[in-house]
Amino acid sequence: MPYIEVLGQQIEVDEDGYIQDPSIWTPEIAKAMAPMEQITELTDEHWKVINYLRDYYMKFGICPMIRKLCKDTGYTLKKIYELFPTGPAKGACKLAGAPKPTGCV
Amino acid sequence: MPYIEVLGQQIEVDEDGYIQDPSIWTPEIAKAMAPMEQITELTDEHWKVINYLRDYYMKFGICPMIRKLCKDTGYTLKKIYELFPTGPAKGACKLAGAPKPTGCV
Amino acid sequence: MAKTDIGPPHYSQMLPPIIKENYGKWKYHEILRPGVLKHVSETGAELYTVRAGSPRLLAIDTIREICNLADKYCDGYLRFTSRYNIEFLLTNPANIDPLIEDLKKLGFPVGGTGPAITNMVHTQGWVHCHTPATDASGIVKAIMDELYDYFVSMKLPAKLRISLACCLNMCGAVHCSDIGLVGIHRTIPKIDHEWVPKQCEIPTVIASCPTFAIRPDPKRKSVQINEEKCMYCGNCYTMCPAMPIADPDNDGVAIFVGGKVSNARTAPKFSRLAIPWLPNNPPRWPEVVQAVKKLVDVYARNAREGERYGEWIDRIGWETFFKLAEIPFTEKHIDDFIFSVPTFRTTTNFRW
Amino acid sequence: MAKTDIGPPHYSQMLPPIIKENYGKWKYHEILRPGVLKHVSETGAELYTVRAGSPRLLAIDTIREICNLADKYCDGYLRFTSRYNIEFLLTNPANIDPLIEDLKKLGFPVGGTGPAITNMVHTQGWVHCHTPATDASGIVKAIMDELYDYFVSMKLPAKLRISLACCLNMCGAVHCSDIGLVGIHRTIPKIDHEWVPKQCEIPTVIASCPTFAIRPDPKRKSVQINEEKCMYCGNCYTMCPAMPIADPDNDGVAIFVGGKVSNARTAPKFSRLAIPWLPNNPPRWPEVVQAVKKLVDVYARNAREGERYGEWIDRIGWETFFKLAEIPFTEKHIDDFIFSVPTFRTTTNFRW
Amino acid sequence: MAGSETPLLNELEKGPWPSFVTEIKKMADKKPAARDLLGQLELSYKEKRGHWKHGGIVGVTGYGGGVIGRYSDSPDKFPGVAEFHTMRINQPSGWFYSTKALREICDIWEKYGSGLTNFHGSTGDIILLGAPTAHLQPAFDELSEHGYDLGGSGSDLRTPSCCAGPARCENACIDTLDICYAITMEFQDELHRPMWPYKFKIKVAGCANDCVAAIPRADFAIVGTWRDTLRIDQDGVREYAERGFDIQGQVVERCPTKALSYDPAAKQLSVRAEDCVRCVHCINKMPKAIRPGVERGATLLIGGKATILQTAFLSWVIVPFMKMEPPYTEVKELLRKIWEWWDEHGKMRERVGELIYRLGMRNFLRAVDLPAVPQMVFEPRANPYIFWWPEEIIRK
Amino acid sequence: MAGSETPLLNELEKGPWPSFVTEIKKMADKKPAARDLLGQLELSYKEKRGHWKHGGIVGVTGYGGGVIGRYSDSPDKFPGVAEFHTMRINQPSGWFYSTKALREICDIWEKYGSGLTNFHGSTGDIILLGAPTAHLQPAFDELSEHGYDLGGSGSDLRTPSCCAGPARCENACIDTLDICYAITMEFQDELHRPMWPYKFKIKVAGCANDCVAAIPRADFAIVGTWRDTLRIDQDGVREYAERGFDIQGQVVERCPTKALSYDPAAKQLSVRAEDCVRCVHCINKMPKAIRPGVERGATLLIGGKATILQTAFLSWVIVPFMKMEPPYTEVKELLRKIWEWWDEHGKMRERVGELIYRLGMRNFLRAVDLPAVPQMVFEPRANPYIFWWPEEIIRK
Ligand code: SRM
Ligand code: SRM
Ligand code: SRM
Ligand code: SRM
Ligand code: SF4
Ligand code: SF4
Ligand code: SF4
Ligand code: SF4
Ligand code: SF4
Ligand code: SF4
Ligand code: SF4
Ligand code: SF4
Repeated sequence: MPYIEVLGQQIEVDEDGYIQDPSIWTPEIAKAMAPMEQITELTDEHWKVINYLRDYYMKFGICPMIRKLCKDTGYTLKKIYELFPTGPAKGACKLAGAPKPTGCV
Repeated sequence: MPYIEVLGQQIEVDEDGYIQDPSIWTPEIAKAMAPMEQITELTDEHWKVINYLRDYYMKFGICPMIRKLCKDTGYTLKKIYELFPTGPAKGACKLAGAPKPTGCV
Repeated sequence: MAKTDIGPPHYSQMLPPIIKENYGKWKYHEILRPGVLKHVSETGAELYTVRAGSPRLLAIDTIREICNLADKYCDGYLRFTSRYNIEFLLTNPANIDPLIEDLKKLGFPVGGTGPAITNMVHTQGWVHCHTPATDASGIVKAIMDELYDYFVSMKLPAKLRISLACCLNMCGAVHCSDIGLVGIHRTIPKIDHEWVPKQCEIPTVIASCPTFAIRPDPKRKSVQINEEKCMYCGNCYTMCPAMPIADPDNDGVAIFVGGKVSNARTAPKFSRLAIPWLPNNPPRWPEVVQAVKKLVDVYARNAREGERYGEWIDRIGWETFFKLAEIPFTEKHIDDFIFSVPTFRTTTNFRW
Repeated sequence: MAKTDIGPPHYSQMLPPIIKENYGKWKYHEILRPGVLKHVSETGAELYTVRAGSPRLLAIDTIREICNLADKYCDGYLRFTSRYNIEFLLTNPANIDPLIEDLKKLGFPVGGTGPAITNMVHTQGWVHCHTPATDASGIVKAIMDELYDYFVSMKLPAKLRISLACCLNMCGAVHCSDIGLVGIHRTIPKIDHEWVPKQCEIPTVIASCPTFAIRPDPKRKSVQINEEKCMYCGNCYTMCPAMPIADPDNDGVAIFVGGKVSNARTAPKFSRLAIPWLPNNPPRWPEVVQAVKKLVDVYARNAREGERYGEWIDRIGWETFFKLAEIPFTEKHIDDFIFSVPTFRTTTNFRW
Repeated sequence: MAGSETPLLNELEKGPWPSFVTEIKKMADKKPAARDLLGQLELSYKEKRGHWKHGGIVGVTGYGGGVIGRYSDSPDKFPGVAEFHTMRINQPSGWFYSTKALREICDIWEKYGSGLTNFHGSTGDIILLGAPTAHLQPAFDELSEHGYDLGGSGSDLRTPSCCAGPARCENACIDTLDICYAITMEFQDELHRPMWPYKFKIKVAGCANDCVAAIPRADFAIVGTWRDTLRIDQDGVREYAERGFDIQGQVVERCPTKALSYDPAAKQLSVRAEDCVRCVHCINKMPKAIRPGVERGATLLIGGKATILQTAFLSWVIVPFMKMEPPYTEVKELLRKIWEWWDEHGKMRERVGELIYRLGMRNFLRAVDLPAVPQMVFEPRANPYIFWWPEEIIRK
Repeated sequence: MAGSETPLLNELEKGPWPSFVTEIKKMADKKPAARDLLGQLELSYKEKRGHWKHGGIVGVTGYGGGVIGRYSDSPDKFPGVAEFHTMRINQPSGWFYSTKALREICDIWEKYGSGLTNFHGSTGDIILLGAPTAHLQPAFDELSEHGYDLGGSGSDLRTPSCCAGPARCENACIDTLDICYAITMEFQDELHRPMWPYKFKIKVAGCANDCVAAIPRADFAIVGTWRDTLRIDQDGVREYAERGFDIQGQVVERCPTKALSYDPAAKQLSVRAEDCVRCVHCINKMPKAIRPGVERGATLLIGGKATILQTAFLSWVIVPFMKMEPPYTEVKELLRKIWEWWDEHGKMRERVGELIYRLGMRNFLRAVDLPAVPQMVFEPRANPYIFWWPEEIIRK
C-alpha cells in the first residue's frame, strides 16, 4: 500500500493519493498532500475551501456538488482551479480527506 | 351536534355516532355505544377486538386492515360479524373510538 | 331478520320467452333504423329491440310508466343497457311504431344505435356525492339536448361515446371515452388543523397523495401540503373530511378525447387531454356544451367512415387535431405523472 | 505548460480537396458493391468510399499501415465511421480494386453497407473497464467471425445493427439496436462493511439504487441490501468500490432485439429482451454466438424486403416471434420497472 | 313544489332530452326528500358547489357494505335530505327485468325511500337514492323478502356485471349472464363483508367489443373469444357484396393484422387464421357472413381501474384462453388465489393492479400459478433489470 | 510474447474478422504495457472476471476530466499495467483525418503510452488506451502542441460528435461538422471542468437517419430537417421505375403517413406536403429522385441516455424547428439556459432527462423559455393531474 508521511507518521493512501480512512484526517494531512496537487502553499483561500468540504462531508456524508461548493464559498469555478490546479475532485476533495469520488468519469 | 351520554357526561358524536375527538375515548364510551351497534353485552371477546383496535390506532394513527385484525386477534371475519353485527368498520372501530373510516365505500 | 347473502334474482326469471328459447342461438342482427334492432336466431325467431334514451335518474312513477309500455308491447319484459338506455324487447314488429309513439309522448327519444351518440355514462355530482368538482346530471342534460340530433340519427363516421365524471375518482370511467368530461379542482385543499387530528388517520392521508405532496405537521398533529406538488386531485379529501378542496370559482371541467373501449380493430385506448379547464356555469354550462359540440363537429366533418375518434386522430396526428379543433396546446397537455415518459415524442417524425 | 482549451483540430484540415470543393453539394449516392459507395455531386464530381471493418482496438502500427494505404490511394485522407469502420475516400475509381486487394492482405474485410451487418458498436470489457459483467472485444470478434458473410455481402432484408455493452451502464448504447447484447450480473453485491464507511458516500450509494434496495446500516456505518429488490445492476458498485458485484459463474450476457435508431419510416425503438441470460464462456462464447446467429437467421428467413428487425416483429407480433425464434418466454421478459405498465397487453387482440 | 323556487333547475327542463329535474319534481309532492333534494340542488346550482357532508357510515345488520351514507350540510334548511343514504341493489345479470320485478322495487322504494333511483349506477347496481337511516334496515328486509340483495361498496367485491351476451347477441362467445350470476353467488361473503385492501370489480363481456367496458373498468375482466378460426359464410359475403358494401375498404383494409383477403371477382373472403387476433371488427361489419369460431372460452385480464392513485390502468391479459363451463371452477379458484395474494401483500387502498405494478408481474404470476406467455405483453421489457430466483443461481 | 502463454486469447486470432488480440500482440514486444495487458486479459479469460481495480482519479493540470484512471488489481504479476490510464482525445468533426494527423497521434502515443488505441470510443473520442500516471501530463503537453485537446469525462459536457453530414452525404440538412465544432469550441470550459450534476452529451445528425444515434445516445440531439416540401425529380422517378424498382411497394406503401402517391402509368410520384413527417425513407430509397426541401434547419431533442438510473430514455422533441446558421447563437443560448436550470435543480448523478421527468416538462419549458407545442408529444396526457400556475387561478 502506498502512503504519505505526515509528522513522521505513515498515512495509508490509495494509488491516487486519497487517504484510505477519511476519519483520521487532520489539517496536517492536507498540508502534506498539497505539493502533490501542485499547490505550493495553503492560503486562507485554500483552507476556506478545504474546511468547507470537510465540514460538509462530516455533516452529510457526501461531498457537495460543484455548484454548491461555488455558491457556498463564493468562489467561481475558475478560482477553484486557480487554487487547486488539479481541480476540485482530484485536488480539493483529496486535501479535505473525503473518499475518492466515484462514478461519472 | 348529536351526542351520547356517558356517566352523565355528554360526549359529542357525529351523525353516524362516532366520537368527534378520538383522544377522549374511555371504555365507558364503548359501553355506551354498544347498544346502538346491536351488541347487548360487551364480552371479553368484544374487548379483545376493541382493545386491539384501540392500541393499534394509538400506536400507528390508523386502523388496521381487516386481514390484520383477523390475524392478530385470531378471529375469523365471520366471528367478527357475530361479535359486531354491524361490521368491523361501523361497529368495532366506532366502539374503539377511532376516526370514522373514509374513502372506499 | 332478513335473509342475507341471497344474491340477485336469477336472470332466467327476467328473460322473455323468446330469449329463453333462443338463448345463445342468435345468428345476426340488423339495425332497422335509429334505435331499432332486429336480432335473428338460428331457429328463425326474430327479436326486435327499441332503445330509448333515459336520464338515468328516474322517479319510481316513471319506471312504472315504462313498465306499462313493456306490459303493453313486450309481454312484460325489458332491459337496461350498460349506458342506462332502456331497451324494449318485442316479438311483434307491428308493435314497434306504436311503442315509439307512446315513448315520444312520455318524452323518451329513440336512438343511440350504430354510428351515433348514445347516452352519456355519468355519475352523481351535486345530486348525491360529497366530492364533486362539478355536477353530473345537469351537464349531461345540457349536452344531450345539444347533441340530440346525433342520438336519433346514425350519421356519424362511427360510434361516439361521451362520458362524464364529476371528480377525479372518475366513477364514470371516462378514461376510455371518445369524449370524456371530468370535474376538476384547481386549488389545493384547505386544511382544518383542528379537525385533521381528530377525524383523519394521518398516515393514510399522507399515503393518499399521488404526488407525495403531503407531509406530516407533527407540531399540530396535522399535515402540510407542498403547494408546488399538489395537482388538486382531492384524494386526500376523500380520506380526510378536514381537507375540503371544493372552490366554486376554480372548479370546472376538463375534456379528454380519443379514447375507446372496444378491441375492434385497435386496442382500447385512453382518452387524452383536449381542453384543460372550462368553468362551471350552471344551469346549462354553455362553455362546456359548445366545446363538446365543436369537438363532435370537427370529428363528424373530418373522420373517415368507420373511424372512431381516436383512430381518426391516430391517422392525422395530434398536431393536426389541435389545429383542426382550434384548441391551443399548452404545457398542461404534456403529461407529468408516472408514465409521462412514454408519451414524449422521441422522433423527428411529426407534422408541422 | 501546455495550452488548454484549444479544442479539436478544425475539421477543414482533415478534408480532402474533393470534399472541400463539394461540401454540401452532394446530390445522390449509389452502393456499387458491398463496402463501396459512390457519391455524386451537383458539380458532377464523384467520390468513392471504400469501407473496411476494424477491430476498433488498433495498435499504432496498424494505424500507420492504414495511413500508408490512404497515402497511396486517397491523397492522404480517410475517415472512421460512427461504428468504428475505416472509410477510404477515393477520387479515382481505378484505385478501388487495388485498395481492396491491399486491405485484404492486411486482413481488413470490405463491406458493411446497405442491407448488411456492419461493425458492432461495443465497449471496453475486461480490456479496460472496472465494472464489466462480460468482455467486449472477445465476444465481438467471435460474433463477427460467425456473421462475416453478412458483412461482406448485402443479402439481408435491411440493415441489421448489432451492439454490445459489457455492463448495465450500456456504454455501447445497445438499447436501440436490432440485436443488442448486454453483460449482466445475477447476484447481489457483496458488501465489505469495513470499507464502505471509508470509501463510500453512504447517501450517494443509497440514492444510486434504481429499485431502492439499499438502506443504511447505521450500526456498522454501512449499508444493507434488500435481496428481493436488488436486480444486480451494479450501480451501487459504480459508486462504491466496497460493494463488488462480479461473479464469474453467474455473470453473463442478455440479448435484446428489435431496436432501431433511425427515424426512417418508424420512430426509434428500444430493443427488447429476447434471451435473459447466456453464460460467459470465453474465449469464444459459443452459446452467445449461436444465439445471435439464430436470431439473425430467423430474421433473414422471415422478414420482408426493407423491413428492419423490429418492424418485422411489429408485423408478426412478439407472440409469433418467440415461436419462430424458438425462444422460451418467461416471467423475466415481462417488465417490472418504472414504465412496465405501458408494456402490458391491455387488449384481447393477440395471436395464439 | 312551485317551479318559481328553482329557477336554475327549471332551465334544465327545457330541451328534447328527458330531464332529471322533471324526475325529481315528479316525486317532490309526495316525498319531502325529493322536495328538499330539489331545494338543496338549486342552492348548489347557485353556489356552484355540493352541499353534502363528507362520508357517512351506515348499513344493515350483518353486512359491511351496500349502503352509501350521505348527510346534508344544511339539514335545517333541507330536513328532508338531512339523511339521504343510497342503497345499492344487485341487479339481475344483463339488466334484464320483468315489469313485475321492477314494480316490486318501486313499491318498496315508495315506502322507505325518496322514490328516486338510478337505473343504473355505473358499476351496474340498481341505485336507490336517498333514505333516512332508520329506513335502511326495514327497506333491506323487505327487499330481501322479495328476492333482492344489496350490492357491493367499500373494500369488497363490487357487484359483478355483464353484457347482454347470449341473451340478445350473436357475438357472445361465453354465457355472460350465467358466469356473472355464478360468480356473484359464489362470492356473497366477499361482496357483502369488506375485508380487502380496497375494492375489486369483475365484469364479463361476451366478445371483444366489450360492451360493459370490462377492460377499462374492472379489476378482473372476462372477455369471450375463440381459439379456432372464425367462420365465413360465402353466401353471406356475396349478399354484402351485391348490396354494394365496400368489403375491401371497410373490412379487409381495416383488419388490424391484414389477416383477411378478398377476391372481388369471386366475391370470396378468406382469412389467415394464424394472423387473426379476433378483434371482431369483420364480424361487426358483416354479421350475416362472419361468425366467431366454435372452440370458445374467455381471455382473462387483470388490473383495470380509474385514475386514483397511479393513473388509470386498462386490464392486462393474464390468461389468454380459458374454457368457461359451469360451475366455472377454474376461474373461481384463480380469483381466490388472486385475492389471497393481494390481501396478503396489498397496502391499504391499493388496487390489485397497483400491487402487481409495485411487486412485479413475476411475483404475481408465481403466487397465482400462472405461466408467463407473450400474450401478456405488447412487448417484452426494454431494460436489463432482470430478477433471478434463488434456484436459478449457480452456486459452487 | 510467445503465443503459448495466452492459449485462450490465441483462439481469438482465428477466423476472418480482424482480431484485437493480434493488435495487442503487435505492440507486446515493444511495450511492456501491451504485454502485461495481454497477460492480465488471459487471466480474465481464464477466471471470467475483470482484473482492474475500481476507479482512479488522475488527470492533467487545469482540467477536471479527460482521463480515465485505471489500476491493475495484480500489479505484481502485471507491472506493465499497474497504471493503465486512458486519455480521451477530442476527435475532429465527423472523424475525418489526414494521415499526417493520425501519424502524429501515433507517434505521441508510441512515446508515452501503450501504443494501443480505440478508433473510436463510443462517445466519439479517440481513445488512447493505457499510460502510467507520470506520462499523462507530458503526453497531454505534446498533444496540445500538435493541436489536440482532451475530450470530456466526469460530470461535464462530453465530447460532441456528428455524422459525415455535408462532407459526404446528400441528405445533410445542416452543417453537422461546423455545428459540432462550433459548440465544442464555445463550451471548452464546460467540457474540461466538470461542474454539473452529471454528464451531458450532444450529438449532431444531418437528417432523420440519425447515423450518430443522437436521439438514443445524447442528452441533446440536433437532427437536421426541413420545413417546406421534399423535392421530387420526376425524371429520377422514371429512372427508378424503368429499372424495375417497386416504387409502390417499397416506397409509397412504407411511407408512415401515406403521404405519397404514385401513378404507375405516368411514372409520376407526388407528395401531400402537410402529411409528410420527413422520415426520409423515400429519400433513402430513391436518392436520385427525391431530396429534402430547401428551407432547412434542425429539430432539437432532449433527454436521451442509457439505462441507469430510470431506464433508458430516447430524446424528446423540444424545438420542432430551428434555423442553424453560424454562429449558432440561438442553440448556444438554449444550451446555457438548460444547463442553468439543470445545474440548479438536478440531484447528484441526475441526467437532464431524469430531472425533466421528475419536475415535469412544464417547469422545464418555463425555465428555458420554450412554448409547448403538440410536436413535443406522441399524445397528450391521459390523466387529469393538471397543474395550474398561481396566476391562472381566479381569486375573489
Ligand atoms: C346494449 C349494449 C350491451 C348491453 O349489455 O347493454 C350493446 C349492444 C350492442 N353492441 Fe355494443 N352495446 C353496448 C355498449 C357498448 C360499449 C360500452 C360503452 O359504450 O360504454 C361499447 C364499447 C365502446 C367503445 O369502444 O368505446 C360497445 C362497443 C360495441 C362495438 C364496437 C364499436 C367499434 O367499432 O369500436 C360494436 C360493433 C359495432 O357496433 O359495429 C358493438 C355492437 C353491439 C351490438 C350490435 C351487438 C349485437 O349484435 O347485438 C349491439 C347493438 C349495437 C348498437 O347499439 O348499435 N358494441 N358497445 C350496450 C348499449 C349501450 C347503449 O345504451 O348505447
Ligand atoms: C458512415 C455513416 C455515418 C458516419 O458519419 O459515420 C453512415 C453513412 C450512411 N448512412 Fe447511415 N451511416 C452510419 C451509421 C448509421 C447509424 C448509426 C448506427 O448504426 O449506430 C444509423 C442508425 C441505425 C439504426 O436505425 O439502428 C444509420 C441509419 C441509416 C439509414 C436508415 C436505415 C433504416 O431504414 O432504418 C440510412 C438509409 C438507408 O440506408 O437506406 C442510412 C444511410 C446512410 C448513407 C447512405 C447516407 C449517404 O447518403 O451517404 C451512408 C452510407 C450507408 C451505408 O452504409 O449503407 N443510414 N446509419 C455510419 C456508418 C456506420 C458503419 O460503419 O456501418
Ligand atoms: C354511484 C357511483 C357513480 C354513479 O353515479 O353511478 C359511484 C359513486 C361513488 N364512488 Fe365510484 N361510483 C360508481 C362507480 C365507479 C366506477 C365505475 C365502475 O365501477 O365501472 C369507478 C371507476 C372504476 C374503478 O373502480 O376504478 C369508480 C371509481 C371510484 C373511485 C376511484 C377508485 C380508484 O381506484 O381509482 C373512488 C374513490 C374511493 O374509492 O375512495 C370512488 C368513490 C365513490 C364514492 C363512494 C365517493 C367517495 O369518495 O367515497 C361515490 C359515492 C357517490 C354517492 O354519494 O352516491 N369511485 N366508481 C357508481 C357505483 C354505482 C353502482 O354501484 O352501480
Ligand atoms: C470508453 C467508453 C466505452 C467505449 O469503449 O467506447 C465508456 C467507458 C465507460 N463508461 Fe460509458 N463509456 C463510453 C460511452 C458511453 C455511452 C455511449 C455514448 O456516449 O454514445 C453511454 C450511453 C449513453 C449515455 O450517456 O447515457 C455510456 C454510459 C455510461 C454510464 C451510464 C450513464 C447513465 O446515465 O445511464 C456510465 C456510469 C456512470 O456514469 O457512472 C458510464 C461509465 C463509464 C466508465 C467510466 C465506467 C464507470 O463506471 O465509471 C467506463 C470507463 C471504461 C474505461 O475504463 O475505459 N458510461 N457511456 C465510451 C466513451 C468513449 C469516448 O469518450 O468516446
Ligand atoms: S366521480 Fe367523484 S364526485 Fe362523481 S360520483 Fe364519483 S366520487 Fe362522487
Ligand atoms: S389534492 Fe391530491 S395532490 Fe393535492 S395534496 Fe391532496 S392528495 Fe395530494
Ligand atoms: S459498458 Fe460497463 S463495463 Fe463496459 S465500458 Fe461501459 S461501464 Fe465499463
Ligand atoms: S446492484 Fe443495483 S439493484 Fe442491486 S443494490 Fe446495487 S444499485 Fe441496487
Ligand atoms: S360484448 Fe360482444 S357479446 Fe356482449 S353485447 Fe357486446 S357485442 Fe354482444
Ligand atoms: S376478427 Fe379482426 S383480426 Fe380477425 S380477421 Fe376479422 S378483422 Fe381481422
Ligand atoms: S444522418 Fe443523414 S446526413 Fe448524416 S450521414 Fe446519415 S444520412 Fe447522411
Ligand atoms: S419523407 Fe417519409 S413521411 Fe415524407 S413522404 Fe417520404 S416516406 Fe413519407
